[in-house]
Formats: sequence, structure tokens, C-alpha cells
Amino acid sequence: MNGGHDLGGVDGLGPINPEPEALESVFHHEWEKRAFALTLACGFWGQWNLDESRHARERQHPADYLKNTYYENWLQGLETLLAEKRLLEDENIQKLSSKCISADSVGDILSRGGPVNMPTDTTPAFHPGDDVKVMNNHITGHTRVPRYCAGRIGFIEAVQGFHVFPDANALGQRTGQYLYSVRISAQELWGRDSHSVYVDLWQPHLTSVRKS
Amino acid sequence: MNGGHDLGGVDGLGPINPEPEALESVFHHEWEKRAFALTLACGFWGQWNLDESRHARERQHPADYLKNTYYENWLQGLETLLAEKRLLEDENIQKLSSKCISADSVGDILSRGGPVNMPTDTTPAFHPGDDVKVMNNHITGHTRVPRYCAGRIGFIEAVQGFHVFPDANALGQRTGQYLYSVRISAQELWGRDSHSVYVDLWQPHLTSVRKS
Amino acid sequence: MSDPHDHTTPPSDAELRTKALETLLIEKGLVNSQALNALIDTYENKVGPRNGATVVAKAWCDSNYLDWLRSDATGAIGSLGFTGRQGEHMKIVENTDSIHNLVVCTLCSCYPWTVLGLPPVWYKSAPYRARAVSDPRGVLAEFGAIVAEKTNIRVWDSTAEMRYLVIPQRPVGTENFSQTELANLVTRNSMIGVERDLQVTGDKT
Amino acid sequence: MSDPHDHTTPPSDAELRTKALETLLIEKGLVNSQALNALIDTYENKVGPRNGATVVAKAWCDSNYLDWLRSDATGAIGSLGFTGRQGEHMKIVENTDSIHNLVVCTLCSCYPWTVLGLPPVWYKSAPYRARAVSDPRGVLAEFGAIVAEKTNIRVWDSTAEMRYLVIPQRPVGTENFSQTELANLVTRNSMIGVERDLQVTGDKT
Repeated sequence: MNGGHDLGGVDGLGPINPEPEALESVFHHEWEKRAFALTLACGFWGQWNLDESRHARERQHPADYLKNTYYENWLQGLETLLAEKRLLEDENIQKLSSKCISADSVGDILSRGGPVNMPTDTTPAFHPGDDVKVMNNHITGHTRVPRYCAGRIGFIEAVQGFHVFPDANALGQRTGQYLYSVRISAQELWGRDSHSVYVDLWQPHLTSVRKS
Repeated sequence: MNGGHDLGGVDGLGPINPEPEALESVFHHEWEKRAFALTLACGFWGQWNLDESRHARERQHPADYLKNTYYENWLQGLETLLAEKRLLEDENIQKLSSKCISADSVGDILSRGGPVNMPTDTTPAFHPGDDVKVMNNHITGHTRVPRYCAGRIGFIEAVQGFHVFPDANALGQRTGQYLYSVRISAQELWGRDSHSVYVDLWQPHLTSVRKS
Repeated sequence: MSDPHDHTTPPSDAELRTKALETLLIEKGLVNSQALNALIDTYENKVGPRNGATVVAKAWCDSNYLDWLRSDATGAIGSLGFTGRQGEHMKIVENTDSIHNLVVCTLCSCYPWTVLGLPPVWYKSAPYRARAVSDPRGVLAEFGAIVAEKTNIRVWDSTAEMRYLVIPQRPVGTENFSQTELANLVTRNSMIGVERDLQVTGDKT
Repeated sequence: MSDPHDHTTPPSDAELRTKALETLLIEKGLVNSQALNALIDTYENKVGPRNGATVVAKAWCDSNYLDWLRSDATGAIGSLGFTGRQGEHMKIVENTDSIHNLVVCTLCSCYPWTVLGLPPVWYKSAPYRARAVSDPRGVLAEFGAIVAEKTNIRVWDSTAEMRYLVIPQRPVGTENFSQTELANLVTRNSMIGVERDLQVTGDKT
């Protein structure tokens, strides 16, 4: 979706104003720590996946998304997921209470993480050096194709493996697709400048372009 | 600029919720009438042009632009122009007071309007039916090329005349360029649906595409 | 509609800023209070969608006038006295059985003031401006207008100073209507294109 | 940094909502207060950019390790004990005299937690996410890093679960530095790519 989260190339957002690295703390308010930890702890229930949680944040009104701080968006996303999935209603609380993690298991869970590569017996359709066009398909659901790439032409830099496909995963379907690093020139993206942008895109986002 | 004003194709903004035509008044608050009239009255001083005033509104932070109502954005734009041009400082007030319009002249000024067509001895580079590509040139200043058209291919529907070129006019340079109605398919713009979008674009925004 | 907040809540930030600016500009002699009133009165009471309805009804009744609108809409509309600001460069777009036209300004809220007056709130709203170009059928449905799949939808994004007036289709069963009666059938929304089928009301049906 | 608002102003909306949610979830037995503390402690005190600096310093000193990073960064980084959440699929990108790498996530704020900890505020900010892909030289200048026009800038937009770690160039004059001393030169910002030339400080220079 072309939401408020899809920020690549947006103008008018003002300066970055970074805090000096040596002075910046990990959290800036006590509540941020709690909102962060609550989001992770509730995520461990396994009632939603990463793409659903991203989509819960990015579905907000763009002005809200932009006005909110990062952890305000996390908090909003968590509240949305809890409400939409009715997890705080009595019949679900029973089910979930067995999934409440203890302090002892935190280390293990974090260091295990959640890999998204999947087995496959297929081979990738594209190979390094292939010219590809990013599909200009502005789906209104969750996707990891940034708007600034849609319809642009680049080439395959690398095959990154066979990974969970977010567009489907956000709908609760854990299917795999080949993932590629796609290199697109700034000239192609913005009509100016000389840098290159490398974007990770899945096979359904790409079509073949005949070498000219 | 890819600002908050550039709304074509943005998702997540919610329903339109129109008021029924028969029930909607022209203004919804007393202050809106005054902000509207002040903007016009100050505009009659001739200290800025239409594109400068549009640019003053669209340079706001996207979240502010989106949160504001229409007349709040007008008010903000007016305040910006008055401040940036220092028009309320003493040395300028003298100059401007002679430009203050009276109630008697309002009717004439409004019915005269401000045509933007200009004379030319050149001929248009494109003609109806020509395939054209909209330049994918994301300039960071004022432009009337919506982001959703950038880099897309359409064809010339009509030559609309030789009009003031906004990209330059916003910088205070009143120069003319041929204006075209460019028809672009929804398939080309969004990868779906069957409608056509007609956008008015100026000659510098377009490049020729060889018929395939 | 009166402002429900006028007397029950503190003035808004915008209200305060407007008042401050107006006071200052009047005090400095840079704007004239009566001129402001005249500007407001013009668009609140004089210039509005009845102008456009007059144009549409005349176009339905007078094929020579329709031809003039097609070749020089600015001149043809100006001949009825509707000229000036935000109507300097007019163009008509005609609905037919197979074509429906919809007007938007995605970048601000350009609108043909001379024939429709000032735009309604929804026309200036972010969701309308966003979706009119990407999902016009969804927008029309939100206004209660279902447009057949075979009907071609043409969306006009007013990116320049061209201003578009939709000429809706003349309703059937209005053969005996006078031009004034016809004008009364023409809604503002139909001249923007968010309404397609005009309703015939009154004694003649 | 302590919260300057904690005791002087009323709690923010976010603070109130967080507190309410935490209280409810703990009361219902759905989250454990000690587990929350352990999660916070992990990223506040244990997992942070010193992990990444260790990787970088080792890559500078050990060409076999660098080769391993190039072919399997996840495994090579994991061999140092840095594994798990938001680092499941690692990739290194190496700066050279002619190449500078910059990492961003335009769509959210993906970041390699296992080697850098949680991202700084600016990395999550809208202006950084917007401009890193469209104007990386301008972004770098805002951080005080002027990158020569002939240097190729590669911007990595973390749109998938691949996480990128920039390997900055080893500063000249550090031939005699130990791996630990080298690690102390490596800033977080250099491993994101908003800093290019590492400063050599300390006794050895």
C-alpha cells in the first residue's frame, strides 16, 4: 500500500537532526521501554507474524503515522492487533495464558530469532546480471515493494535465498518465494544523481526485461 | 516535490464522508470566510503568483498538510508568504498600502481573473496521438507533475495552448510552455483497472516515445 | 451550516491566527474590511453551481451553444456572464452512454469557481484527491453512483489552469422541460462527476 | 538519557496507554513483568554496537574471517555469539576507496539488532528514511561526512529480512593496534554508513 510508512523519496520532512552517537541512549522515555518489551512479549504468543504487525502500523492514517514517534507507532500497532484479533476477550485469554513467556526463556527466544528462509526444490527464475522491471502493481494491502521502485528497471545483484513472501504472509499465508537484491540507478529512480539503490524484492515483484 | 500535497494514489486516508450536497454550506466556520478573503485580498497586492502560493502550502511538513483543513493550509500559506517576503515590515507597508483594493473593485478584479496563456511564435513539439513519456524527474521544488505520473507512458489527447510554466513561475520567472492534455491508462499507472487519467503537463515534462 | 463551536468552546488556533492577521492588516491599511466582505459575499451568495447548471441546461437545449462549448468553452461560458478567477481556461467534458467523466485536483483543489463556486469539503479532502485517480469506481460507489463496468471512466486531474466542467447526460422524459426547469435538475455533484444519473423531479414527470 | 518529562509534566498519552496495557496484560497473566525487564535489559545493556565493532575489527585482522563474512555473514557473525532476532539473515557490505555503503529501511526501520542493538532515533526518523535513497550525499553531509563525487554510493534499502552491516575501511596508521583497540575505533554510525572515515584516537597514534 502507498501508505504514510512508504517514505523513500518523500520531500518536505525537514532535517534529520541526529543526536550525537556518544550521547544517545537506547530509550528516551520509560514508557518506550515498556512499549518495546510488551510488543515483543505479546509477539511471542505467536498470534501474528512480522508482516501482520508491520501492516498494523502502516494502515494508520498517514498523518498519524508521521506525527507519531517510532514507539508510538509500535504501541498503536500492538493495540490494533490485540483488538482486531479479540485476544483480550475471555475465551482467548485462557488459550494465551499458557503462552506467556518467563524471564528465563527470554535469552533463548531472542538468540533463536525467527529465520524466514524456507526449503524449496525450485530454482530461481532470475540470475545475477539479469535486467528486471519492478512490477508497477500498487496493491492496497501489505507489500515490501516501496512505491519509489514501482515500474523501475534494474538488474539482479544477487539471489538472496528462498524466503517467506510478505505480501501473502501479511494475510496469514506462509509461502516462500525467491528473494533477490535488485540494483537500480538513481538516474532511473529520480532522474538525477549517480548513486545506486539496492532493494530486496521477491520473484512475483519482478518481470524480465530484454537486454537492449 | 514529493510533498504531502501530492496525494494521487495514496492509500490509508480513510473514507471521503461527503456531506450531502443539499446540506453543505459554502463555509463551515466564520474564520474560514475571513481566511479565504484575506488570502485573496493579499494576493491582489501582486507580491506573489499562484504557483508561489501553492508552493508555500505544499512546503509544509506532510503531516501538518494532511492534518490541516483546507483553509488552515491557506492560512498557513498566507502567513508563510507574508513572513518570507517581509511584507509586514515598515518599509514594505508603505509600498503596499497603495495596492489595497476597495470593495467597489472586487467585482471587476474577480471577473477579470488572471489568464495564464501567453503569446508565442513557436509551434508545439507534440500533437494529438503522439506517445509520450512523463519525465521521471523528481525535482524538489514546485512542479505540477504528480508523483504518480512520473516515468509513465501515455499519449497526447490535446494541445491546450501556451501557458505559464509553473516550475519556473514558482521561482518568479513567468515564462510560457506548451501545455498538453496527456492520457494515461490506469493499467500503466497502477497495474490494474480500466479507467483513463488525463493530466495537464507542459512540454518540458514530456519526452517522445517511439511507437511500438 | 452554522459553526457549532462558536459559542461553546474556546476559539481554535486557526480562528485566533486569522483574527490577529485580519486586525493587523486592516490596522496597517493593507486590506479593507468592506472588500473582504465583498469577496465573501461573492462566493457565498452570487457565484455558485447554479451558474454551471445554466450552462448545462443551455447545452442540452441549444446545439449551436454546445458546439461553441466544445470549441471554446471559456468564451461560451463567458457569454453568460460567468468569467474570471479560476475559470480563465474552461473545458467541458461530456458524459455519454459509454463515457463517464470525473474531475479532481490531486495536487491542491483546483476547481472551476466561475461555474461551480467554491469547492465542497469532500472535493478538497485527502481521500478524494488520493483515490479519484487510482480507484474512481470506488469513489463513485461511495457517492452512491454505480457505473457499469463497460462504461469508460475518464478522470481529469486539474494539474494546470485548465478547469473542467462535466456535462451530465440529459435525463430521459424531459423533452417538454424549459431550460430553467432543466437547470433545476442539474446538481453540483453531477458537474464534478461524482453523480451520474440525474433525477427528474417535479410536476412534469 | 533520563526523561525530562517524568516528574514535571503530566504523563503523555502514550505513557498512559502503555501503563494501562501493561497492567491489564500482567493482571490477566499474559505477560510476565520479569520477562519484560529481561527484554529491556537485553537491548539496553547487552546487545549493542560493540558486537558489530567486534565483527568489524576481526574482519580487518583475519582475512579468513572476512572471507567467511563474505560467503556466510550470518554464520560468521553467529560464531562470535551474535545470533537471533533481527539478525537471522546477515550480509556485509564493504567500503573501499571507491565505494561507500549506506543502510536504510524506507518502509519501517529494519536494523541488524544482533550486531548494532536497537536503532537510534534518527535511523527511524521520517527524513532519514525518505532521503537516504533519494539524496544520500545530502544525508551524509548532514552527518558531517563529505563523500567525494567519484566515490560510488550504494544505498541498501532493507525491504526484506536481510540485514546489512557496513564494514568501514580500517584507518591508516593502525597497523600495531590490537583487535580490541581496533574495535574501539569502530562507531555505530560507521556500521550504518552515515560516517565514512573513522578517527584514530588514543596513545598509539
